[in-house]
Amino acid sequence: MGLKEKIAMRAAQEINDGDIVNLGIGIPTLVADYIPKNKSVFLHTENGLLGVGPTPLPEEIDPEIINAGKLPVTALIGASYFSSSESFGMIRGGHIDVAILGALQVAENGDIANWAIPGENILGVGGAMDLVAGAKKVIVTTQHCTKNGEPKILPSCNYPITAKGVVKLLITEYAVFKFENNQMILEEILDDTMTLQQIKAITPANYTISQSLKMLQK
Amino acid sequence: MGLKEKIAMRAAQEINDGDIVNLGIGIPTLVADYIPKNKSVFLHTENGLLGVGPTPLPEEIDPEIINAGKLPVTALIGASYFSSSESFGMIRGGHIDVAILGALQVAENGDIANWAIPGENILGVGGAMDLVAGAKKVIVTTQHCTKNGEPKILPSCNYPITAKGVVKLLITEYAVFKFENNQMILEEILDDTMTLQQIKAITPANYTISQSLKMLQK
Amino acid sequence: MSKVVSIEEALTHIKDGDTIAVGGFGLVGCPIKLVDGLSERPVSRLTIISNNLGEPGGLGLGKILHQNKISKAIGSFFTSNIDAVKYANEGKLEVELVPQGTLAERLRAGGAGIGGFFTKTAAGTLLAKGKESRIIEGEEYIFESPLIPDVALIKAKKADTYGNLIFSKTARNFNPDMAKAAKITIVEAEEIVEVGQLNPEEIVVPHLFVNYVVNGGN
Amino acid sequence: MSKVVSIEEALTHIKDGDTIAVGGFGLVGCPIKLVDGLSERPVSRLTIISNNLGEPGGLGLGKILHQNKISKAIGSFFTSNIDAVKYANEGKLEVELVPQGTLAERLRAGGAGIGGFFTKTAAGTLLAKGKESRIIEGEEYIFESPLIPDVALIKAKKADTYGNLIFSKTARNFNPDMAKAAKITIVEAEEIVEVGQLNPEEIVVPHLFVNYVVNGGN
Repeated sequence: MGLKEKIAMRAAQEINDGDIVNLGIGIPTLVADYIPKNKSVFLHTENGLLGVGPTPLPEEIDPEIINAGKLPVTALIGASYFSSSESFGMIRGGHIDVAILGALQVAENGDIANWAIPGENILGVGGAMDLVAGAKKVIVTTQHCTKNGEPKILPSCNYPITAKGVVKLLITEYAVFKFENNQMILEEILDDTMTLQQIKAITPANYTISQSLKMLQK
Repeated sequence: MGLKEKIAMRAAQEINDGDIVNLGIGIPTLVADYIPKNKSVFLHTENGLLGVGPTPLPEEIDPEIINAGKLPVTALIGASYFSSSESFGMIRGGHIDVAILGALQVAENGDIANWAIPGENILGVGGAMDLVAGAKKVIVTTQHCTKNGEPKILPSCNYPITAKGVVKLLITEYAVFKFENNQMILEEILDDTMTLQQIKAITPANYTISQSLKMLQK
Repeated sequence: MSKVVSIEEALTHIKDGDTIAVGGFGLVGCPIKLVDGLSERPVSRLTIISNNLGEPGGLGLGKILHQNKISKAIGSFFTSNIDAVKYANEGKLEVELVPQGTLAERLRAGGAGIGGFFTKTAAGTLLAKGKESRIIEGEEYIFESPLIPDVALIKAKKADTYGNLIFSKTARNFNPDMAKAAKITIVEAEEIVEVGQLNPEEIVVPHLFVNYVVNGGN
Repeated sequence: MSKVVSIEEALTHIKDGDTIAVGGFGLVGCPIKLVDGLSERPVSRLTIISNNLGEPGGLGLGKILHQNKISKAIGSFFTSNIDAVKYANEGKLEVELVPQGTLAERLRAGGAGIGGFFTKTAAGTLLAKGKESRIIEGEEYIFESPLIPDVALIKAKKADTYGNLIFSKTARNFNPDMAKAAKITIVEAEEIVEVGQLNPEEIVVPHLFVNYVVNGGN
């Protein structure tokens, strides 16, 4: 299993029976594959479908059923279609239980930056700001550091933020952090080759360590 | 023909081919009977139906098709049903061409009072305020005076108003008044037994007389 | 995962002092069996959000009113039930009168996560008293707040076991807006069908807005 | 009274400097034939309201962009078309970036006569710059204004000759909101049917929002 799949698998554990879930592009998309089959989970895509099913076989693609990443998907039994204002009414109105999305940066106060890079012309935001402001629980799935090894989990974001203080859970290939009562808390270590010191070294954000810290069983 | 039918017949002449029309309770309801058959006119009722048809025969009543007066109606071919927020979105958003409704009082500045009586507990407003604020053209149909002979067309309303300055046309059994550029203008006399002086005597509002004043042909 | 429960079980979610939205325009689209069930529950000090407060003779919500379970009513037209008028005049019922379209839009705002909105409806009238006013594009608007009921009692034509809903004709009215606005939505369906029986394009209220479905029969 | 016209005739209603809303999420639900028709019209200085601005290779609105007919774009995600990025970076295209849900809601407000609304989306971010902010129930909201395009170009699955519309799957997206918001709405329907062929309960956009219908075929 790759790092991304590992993160997605851990994120899937956060989903409860009956949840309405919106999955972003990238790692979050992979989460769908790891939702236990005994749970009824309903995937929402903000372009107007509740009840997203798996990717179709090439010969079964319906060009008018796409997800927010503009990729072909399917609609499960019990699904419904609706307009953009209806769809974002669901999001803004707190009817989405869990939104899982990626991030460029996450700050210790729960700020998230995932839409713009300083110095570049800002030309795309999509539904990210609506989702993080509206979903009941925002989970960020991301690799712990950038491709160049730079930290992404910071005391404060230096990229333009998507919303203030909305992240509830942050899942990387190494660790799970919870955000609660204005505190960032290390809850789990997901990589048994990593020590607390090693995680601290790549995580400039200030966080406490949970008294019930979980370590991956070898 | 009764006075009410006469007023309704005159009001029907204001309706153009293709118009979306909302008819209030009382005289406005009668207007439907006088719309020329060669015009395509679509009646909207704010409880959620576009394409209101005639009153059904007793044996053809569908209890789930009613108008804003809670009376049974029918739905014509091409009709559609929608929720209250959709229906009032149509009204508020200016998608209703003509709203015809009754009034307790109309003022020379186009104010209308048609929902509350001073000194009585105010317990009903319905869709009146939405309609007069949102429809493109507000036409008031009313008897010229109250049952007790008191004037209803006044310099200013002393009943609580429904909206400020929204009336475009006022049709009574005696006359038609237009409201334009902050002026109230007598446009037509609908009763050939009435002189200008007699109309003035029962109309305390200040109005000018149109240079093209129309009199009913005997 | 079926949301179908008994009327009794569904109504245990209503507590003393709750704000309950009840669908319907008059009795059309009113969930009569849920209202009847409510009359058998030992709850008090309810605030009811409903266009009307039952009809004369104790029909619909009139029954609950007679039991002195309602302390406040938010709606647009209470004059059609003389009992409601009597209770209000005797000071036994607090009334918040809201224009019908503003009522629908405040519910819609509650469901869609809108913090408040500006409408021309009621500007300059008694119903604007105490409300913020603002000139937008040269016209006067007033500020209105969202309504978020604790519970909504909804009438639907058909529900599937997930809680997807369709409605019948003008019995749709306030039901979709209330279903979306409330924290807990209980649906009285004339017919309960299997998931997959409703066309995904025709579902008016997707299941994520619905918590419980009861069988109301015809 | 049929609203069916040719593409050429419908597009004569677009004038230099107009604001044009164009349906679709990517190319799904985009009225490609109307957009192609627009590329043959001698119009300039258009403001386009659309989630995206075409796709790479000059598809959809990309064609109009290449003709230098677009001076401003209002939408949520332009990064998917590198040509749009290039034009913006070269200063040939003014961009107003709006979160996807706020875009949908601003259109919905335009259609429903709402003077403006408060949303949590984008509060505290770069996209809130210059916008009124307000604390409601302890959370920060920002004020957003309605969008009222001069013309909307809409894609529907079926239209009847009155202009009642239904849509197909996730091709619905922004189309209903834009149809309701615009002063003039032009619909490209895959199929045009006789009045009465669409079920009154299933009509998504009632005909009062539609001005012209053109046959787009499949």
